[in-house]
Amino acid sequence: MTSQGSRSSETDMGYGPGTIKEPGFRYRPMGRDAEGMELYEIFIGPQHPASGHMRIVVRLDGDIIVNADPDIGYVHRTMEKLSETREYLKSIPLFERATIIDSANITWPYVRAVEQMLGVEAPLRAKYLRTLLAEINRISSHLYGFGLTGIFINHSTMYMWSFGDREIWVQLAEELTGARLTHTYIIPGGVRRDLPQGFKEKALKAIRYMERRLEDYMKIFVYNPVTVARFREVGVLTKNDASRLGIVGPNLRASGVHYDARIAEKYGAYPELDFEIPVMEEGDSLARLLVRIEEIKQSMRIIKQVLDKMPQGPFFADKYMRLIPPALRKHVAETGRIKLPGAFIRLKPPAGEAVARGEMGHGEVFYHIVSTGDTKPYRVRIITPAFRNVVLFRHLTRGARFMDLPVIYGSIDYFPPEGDR
Amino acid sequence: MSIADRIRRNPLYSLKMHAAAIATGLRYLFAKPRMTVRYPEYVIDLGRNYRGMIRLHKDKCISCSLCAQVCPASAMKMYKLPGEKKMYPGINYQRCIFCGFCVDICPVNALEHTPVHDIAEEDMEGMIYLPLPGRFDREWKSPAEEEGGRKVKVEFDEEEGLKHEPE
Amino acid sequence: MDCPRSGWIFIGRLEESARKAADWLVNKTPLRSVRDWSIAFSLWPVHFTTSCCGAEFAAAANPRFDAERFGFLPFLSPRQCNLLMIEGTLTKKMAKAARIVYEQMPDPKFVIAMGACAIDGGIFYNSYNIVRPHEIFPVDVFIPGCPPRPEAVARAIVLLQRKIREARYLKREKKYESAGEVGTDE
Amino acid sequence: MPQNPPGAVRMGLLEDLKEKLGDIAAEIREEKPNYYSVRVEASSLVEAARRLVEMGFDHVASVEGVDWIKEKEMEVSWHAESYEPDLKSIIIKLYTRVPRDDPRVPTLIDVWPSAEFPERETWEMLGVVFEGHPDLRHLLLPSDYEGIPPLRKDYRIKVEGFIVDLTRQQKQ
Repeated sequence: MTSQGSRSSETDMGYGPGTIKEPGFRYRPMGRDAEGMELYEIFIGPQHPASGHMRIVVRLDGDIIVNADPDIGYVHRTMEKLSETREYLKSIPLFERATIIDSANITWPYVRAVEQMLGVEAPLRAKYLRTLLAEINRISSHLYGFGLTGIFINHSTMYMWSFGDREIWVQLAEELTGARLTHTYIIPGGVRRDLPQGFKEKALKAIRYMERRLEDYMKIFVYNPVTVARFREVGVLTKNDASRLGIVGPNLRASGVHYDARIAEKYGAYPELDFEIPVMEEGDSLARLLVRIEEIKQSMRIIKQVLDKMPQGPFFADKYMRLIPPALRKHVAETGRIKLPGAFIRLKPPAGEAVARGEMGHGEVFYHIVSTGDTKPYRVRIITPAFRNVVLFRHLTRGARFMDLPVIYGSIDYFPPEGDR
Repeated sequence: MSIADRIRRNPLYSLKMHAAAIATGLRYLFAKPRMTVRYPEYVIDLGRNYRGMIRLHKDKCISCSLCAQVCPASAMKMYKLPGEKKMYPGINYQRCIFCGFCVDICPVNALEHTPVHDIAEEDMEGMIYLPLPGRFDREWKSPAEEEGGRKVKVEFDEEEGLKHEPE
Repeated sequence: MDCPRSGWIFIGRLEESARKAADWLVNKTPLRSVRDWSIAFSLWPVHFTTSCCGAEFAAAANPRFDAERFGFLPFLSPRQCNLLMIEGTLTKKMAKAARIVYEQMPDPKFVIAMGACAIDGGIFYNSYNIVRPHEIFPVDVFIPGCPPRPEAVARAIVLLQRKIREARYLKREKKYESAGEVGTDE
Repeated sequence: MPQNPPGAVRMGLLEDLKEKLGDIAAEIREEKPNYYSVRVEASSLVEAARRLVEMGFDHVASVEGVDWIKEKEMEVSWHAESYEPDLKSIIIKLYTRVPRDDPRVPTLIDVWPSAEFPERETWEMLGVVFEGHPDLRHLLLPSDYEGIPPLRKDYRIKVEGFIVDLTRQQKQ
């Protein structure tokens, strides 16, 4: 077997039309293993229905995967570097683009870290509103994952259903924030908009609809014997491995580890709410699906509680509200939409550092911000759940059948733009 | 024993679950209308809260340049045009990310969102909106609506999820 | 046409003249309009997601917006597709793949650049790892927004259909025809 | 399914850390509530990491570098966390500072397997060489990338101003 370093430089392609020399370059013999079996190397992606925006270099012995090497970076947009050239507020839309399907959850820990450094705390109502949007996002993120899992194993019904039902949650988020996916809703000091009129009724209708639909999902997809045959005991991740590899999110909880950053960090309105962290012991692909289904149910439970308990009061910190001229303050009260004070462009946290974690739909996101007392951060480190889970491609596929690769990919819910940042 | 194990071990139970999956699919095959919006004929009414294309009220603008400073994508810039004393913001939709910070930071509400977001262009140059009359300060209208599309309102429904009712 | 006398296209080598005859026939108005009509309603995009706008692209294909009404069906192999959607940021690494996908597609082929990142970099305008798609292949329709709404994707399809029906796609810019010289590295 | 266990937080962790790591650590601090930092010399990183694993911090959330260009130093840090019920809200930053011209630290992937990809990324983005890492090749950037590692502070990217003067352009 050639060394991996030389392999990648050999097969790298230029831009011009004459560069595709070998028509069969995606499928070529690699040599023989110890027993004389031929090994093959297959490049899956980045243009492949079951690869997403990444490439997986798979080495095959017959039908069995010897090694799968995730080749990521196809969506690397250099967020960490760009955030060093932008003010603190401007980095919120930037980081949001890592996971636009889950944008509230990925920016919330960043905002919490900045708030920690600035010494601001969001008012209680803002915390509830953040929780509300975060849970709506979590549901739509899980449904997105379901749809992709469905299409990976050619179950188009699941794709159509979950993407159709995801629209309901996207629509809810749109009514709350004014944008379908990139909400930029959570800002230091609070949120940008108050709860609109009649939101509760809409949300309750959506929850009742979704509860009924989840039963149908179970029948047509999750407990469909075809799915069970393909997902059960495929890609088993043991509890010990999950912990040592630092796996996060539903993938971790499907392996029997009871860990959720919402509980560990106690942020937002979560300490006041009653919900469960679904945990399963099997650790296989089916368990990962079931944990997600259960999380959707728990998220709906949280949304109900948040809407019931929603406290009255301001949705933006008093410290910044005072900087807004009185005429605009009246405007904010009337429209329920925030007016940012001009000083917001140059937020200046004191020198120091802060860390924050948050639970996204895909798992735990980690931020580390280093400030030198400037208006721009000196260094922002983001570790997204997808980046932490990317090791699973190597770990879970070894020894699996080639046909199981889409199943494993789908079940770990890897989202390449998030992994590459 | 979990349901998945039962499906694997008990062929009769597996058959039952197969039948349940097919029955569920069939039920929706004949179910009443879906949530589709037939787009160019029907346009979703995005409402005033939507963060769509941005328009400028030039008479209100005080040229404070806060909107250009807060823009994360450097899409909004202050343009000094020949023959004008003050600078006015202009927007570059090649870059605009519709975060709405410029609208939220404007101290005199000179910028506002319009509920139009279904824009596509054939050339790039047409996407830079300078603060000229009829450009950045124009009243936006959805192109589908201009071509005669009817507006529909989105409603949540327990049975169908989303309903789109023509106004 | 490199025939010495343009009126005599049926004379010469049989293959050559057959090709020219076919070209001549196909480009005559009645047949061309039938061809353009059929192209316009069979725009098949490649299953190739460059970045996060793919989420809205997928939403455009979902039951609510149902882009299949336009004959717009994401398909797996570039050899059978005629539309390349650049869904969001095109990084340097991905640009190579995009270029290869584009070359594998049969003519006539179209490109839609979706999202601000695919036009001028969007929020990543000063990133060191992005490529602007219009620098490496001719882009027919641009969709602003980050991400654009699924309706905007439908709008782009309608615009592209119109462009095809009016046969405006035949006049390609010369700079992209000699594709071998086009690179993305500065 | 188990209910959420009560949010028990380990008390007196600073003392525990000092007892366990006091002989090799240069500095142990509580930066923020539940956030501790342990500074060691590059040579004793592996030992410190081993002792942290014994305490229950069995994986890392992040490996990163900060380029302190003025001090001519590169800070390389590992943020360890744990899934143990009483340690789960705690993050420990194990870090060291090495010269910026030739940043070399031992790899910790034998102790923390989860550090593999982040260490590879840190090598790529900041040019920190993790000695003993088996797989230091490009991860996110194109495999033929050459030049200054992009996250170093001397790698500059352009920033645009926000004023466009069209009057002057026309005169020219």
